[in-house]
Amino acid sequence: MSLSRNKFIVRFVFSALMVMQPVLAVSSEEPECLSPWSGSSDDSSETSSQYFEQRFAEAEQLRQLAAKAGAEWLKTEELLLNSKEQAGNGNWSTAFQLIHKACKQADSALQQAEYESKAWKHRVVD
Amino acid sequence: MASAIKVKTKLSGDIAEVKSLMLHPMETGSRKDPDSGNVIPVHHITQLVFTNNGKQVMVANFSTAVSKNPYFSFSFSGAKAGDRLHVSWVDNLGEKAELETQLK
Amino acid sequence: MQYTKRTLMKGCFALLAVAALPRVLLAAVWPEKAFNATGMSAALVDLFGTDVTTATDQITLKVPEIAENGAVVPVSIKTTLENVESISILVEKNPRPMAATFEIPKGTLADISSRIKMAETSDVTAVIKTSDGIYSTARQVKVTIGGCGG
Amino acid sequence: MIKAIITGLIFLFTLVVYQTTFAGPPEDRRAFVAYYESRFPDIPFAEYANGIYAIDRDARDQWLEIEEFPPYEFAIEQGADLWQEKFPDGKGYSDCFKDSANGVRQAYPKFDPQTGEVITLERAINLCRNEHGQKNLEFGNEQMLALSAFMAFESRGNSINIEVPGDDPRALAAYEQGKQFYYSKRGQLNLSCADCHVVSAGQYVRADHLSAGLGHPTHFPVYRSKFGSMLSLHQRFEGCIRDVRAKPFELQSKEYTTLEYFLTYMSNGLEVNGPGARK
Repeated sequence: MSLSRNKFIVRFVFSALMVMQPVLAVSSEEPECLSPWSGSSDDSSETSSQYFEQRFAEAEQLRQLAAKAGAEWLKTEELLLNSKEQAGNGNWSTAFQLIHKACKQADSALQQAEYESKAWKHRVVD
Repeated sequence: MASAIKVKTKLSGDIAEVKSLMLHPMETGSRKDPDSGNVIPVHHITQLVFTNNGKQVMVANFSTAVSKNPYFSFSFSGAKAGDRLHVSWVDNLGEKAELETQLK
Repeated sequence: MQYTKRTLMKGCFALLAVAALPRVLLAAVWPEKAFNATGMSAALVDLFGTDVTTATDQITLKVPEIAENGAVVPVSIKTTLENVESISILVEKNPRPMAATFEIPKGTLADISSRIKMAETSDVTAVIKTSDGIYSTARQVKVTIGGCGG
Repeated sequence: MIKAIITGLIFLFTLVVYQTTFAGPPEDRRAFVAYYESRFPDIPFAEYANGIYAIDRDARDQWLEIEEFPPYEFAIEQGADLWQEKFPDGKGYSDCFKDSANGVRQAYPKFDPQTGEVITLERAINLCRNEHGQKNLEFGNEQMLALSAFMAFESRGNSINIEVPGDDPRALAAYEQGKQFYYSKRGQLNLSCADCHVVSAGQYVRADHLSAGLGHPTHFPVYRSKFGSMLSLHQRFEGCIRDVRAKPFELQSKEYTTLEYFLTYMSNGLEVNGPGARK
């Protein structure tokens, strides 16, 4: 009895989160793609696809920011392209993993660029 | 058009030092084209022949293990200024090149 | 089978090409069998009829200890042996060990230099045929995986 | 009297502060050279023009063997032929490059006060072509490499002499951008140019020794045995950027151009000895 009720609550919270997803993505400090995909990979492909597009867009945006800062890493774009391909084949779990990787790379590249914008001065030979 | 053979010679007494450089890919036949992924067919100089005033002074037989744009040098005696040194190569596809120069 | 046919055909082309060059009248045949041999011993037998060579310190084989680049390894060979007929370079660990062989007519000095490819760390052997025997000397050349290069 | 002394002191103080906080290009260069001098006391200044072969004795012998008859001679010959060609208007490259008979390589990259841009030799070649109604050559294309190889050859022995006009903030800004690039870590390996070629110069990266940053631009373009073809300095930059696992920039991008400007300025006084041969 209580089990099914718990289940219900979990489901409710989950779907509420799903509905709020776009809002959360904008308002939260950290892009969602920075956390590993915790959803189940046997979700209906419609749900997965929706999440995929969202997280992909986030990661791609980060990548573009890194590129603009002249700090993009070598394989980030390739990871994203591969994730698209995996998603196309319905390999959601791999696709989400790749996005997560690309997202972390782009985020690290941005942090690197920001840190380096000051740090380089201390390395100049004098 | 630039020649596919370059030769430099140096006479000391009657000994001629000959240095040569060939423009050739020297493909081993085991390398893959990075773009297409296809194996690049074997293509290499097989024989490089030097004659001085018509007399053969060197025959070099090459496998694919000679580096790309091959370099080869040797010396021979009985040479004098004005001698005509002739160099030619053929490769496994029947392509060839030749060059004649005067010793000085 | 196909391979043999192809190489045979190429051999023919090469011969034709040699014949077509007016000045090259006496060029010897490219020793195809020795070049295609996949072992040192077979390559030597194909070229000299024997794989027995006499080790000697009368051959100076100059090779680097560590190759800067396996694709371009400078090799120089000279000898104080008399009546040299040919000089050959063999790389034991290459898929086909026979790298090059040079015919030395009378009057030509037994002193050559070239640049060769090496697949991996291996002995490089200089084999010199004189009128009275076959001599050799070998030195190891290390081929490493490069870093960034140049 | 006291006022005069105080004013004098303030002036001196300002000068000292200015000198230390705003070290200009000449100070940068002196410090850069001094660093290598103390790091490798046995290597004479002029030797740095030989890149890694100034440091790596073992590799040097093999390089000298290649230099006996270097494969880049084909590129020089091709470049000489291209140099002789006339544009449809009857003019040639020598009409664009003043004093080209004595070599011009040592003055590039050059700051152009008219446009405020830094012009590399490759860009100058294309500007010349455009001026005479010709299309650009692609950067990294065989003809471009051959032309620049020939021009480097004609400039051999000339001392590199890059100018950063102190009175033009645009020149200083370009120089500073190149300098920042040189010292900034990038890529997944989090390495700057300086990490390898200043801090770790002479040490191993896998089986290779790292070359010194001083003298890097003197010998380009180079014949790379690895590729069996000529390679420009910007293509070499591209390789390094990829090696630290960062996404490379376009050839002749602002990033590479300003980097070349800074780096070549650091090598002022060294001889042009391009084209070179590298593994």
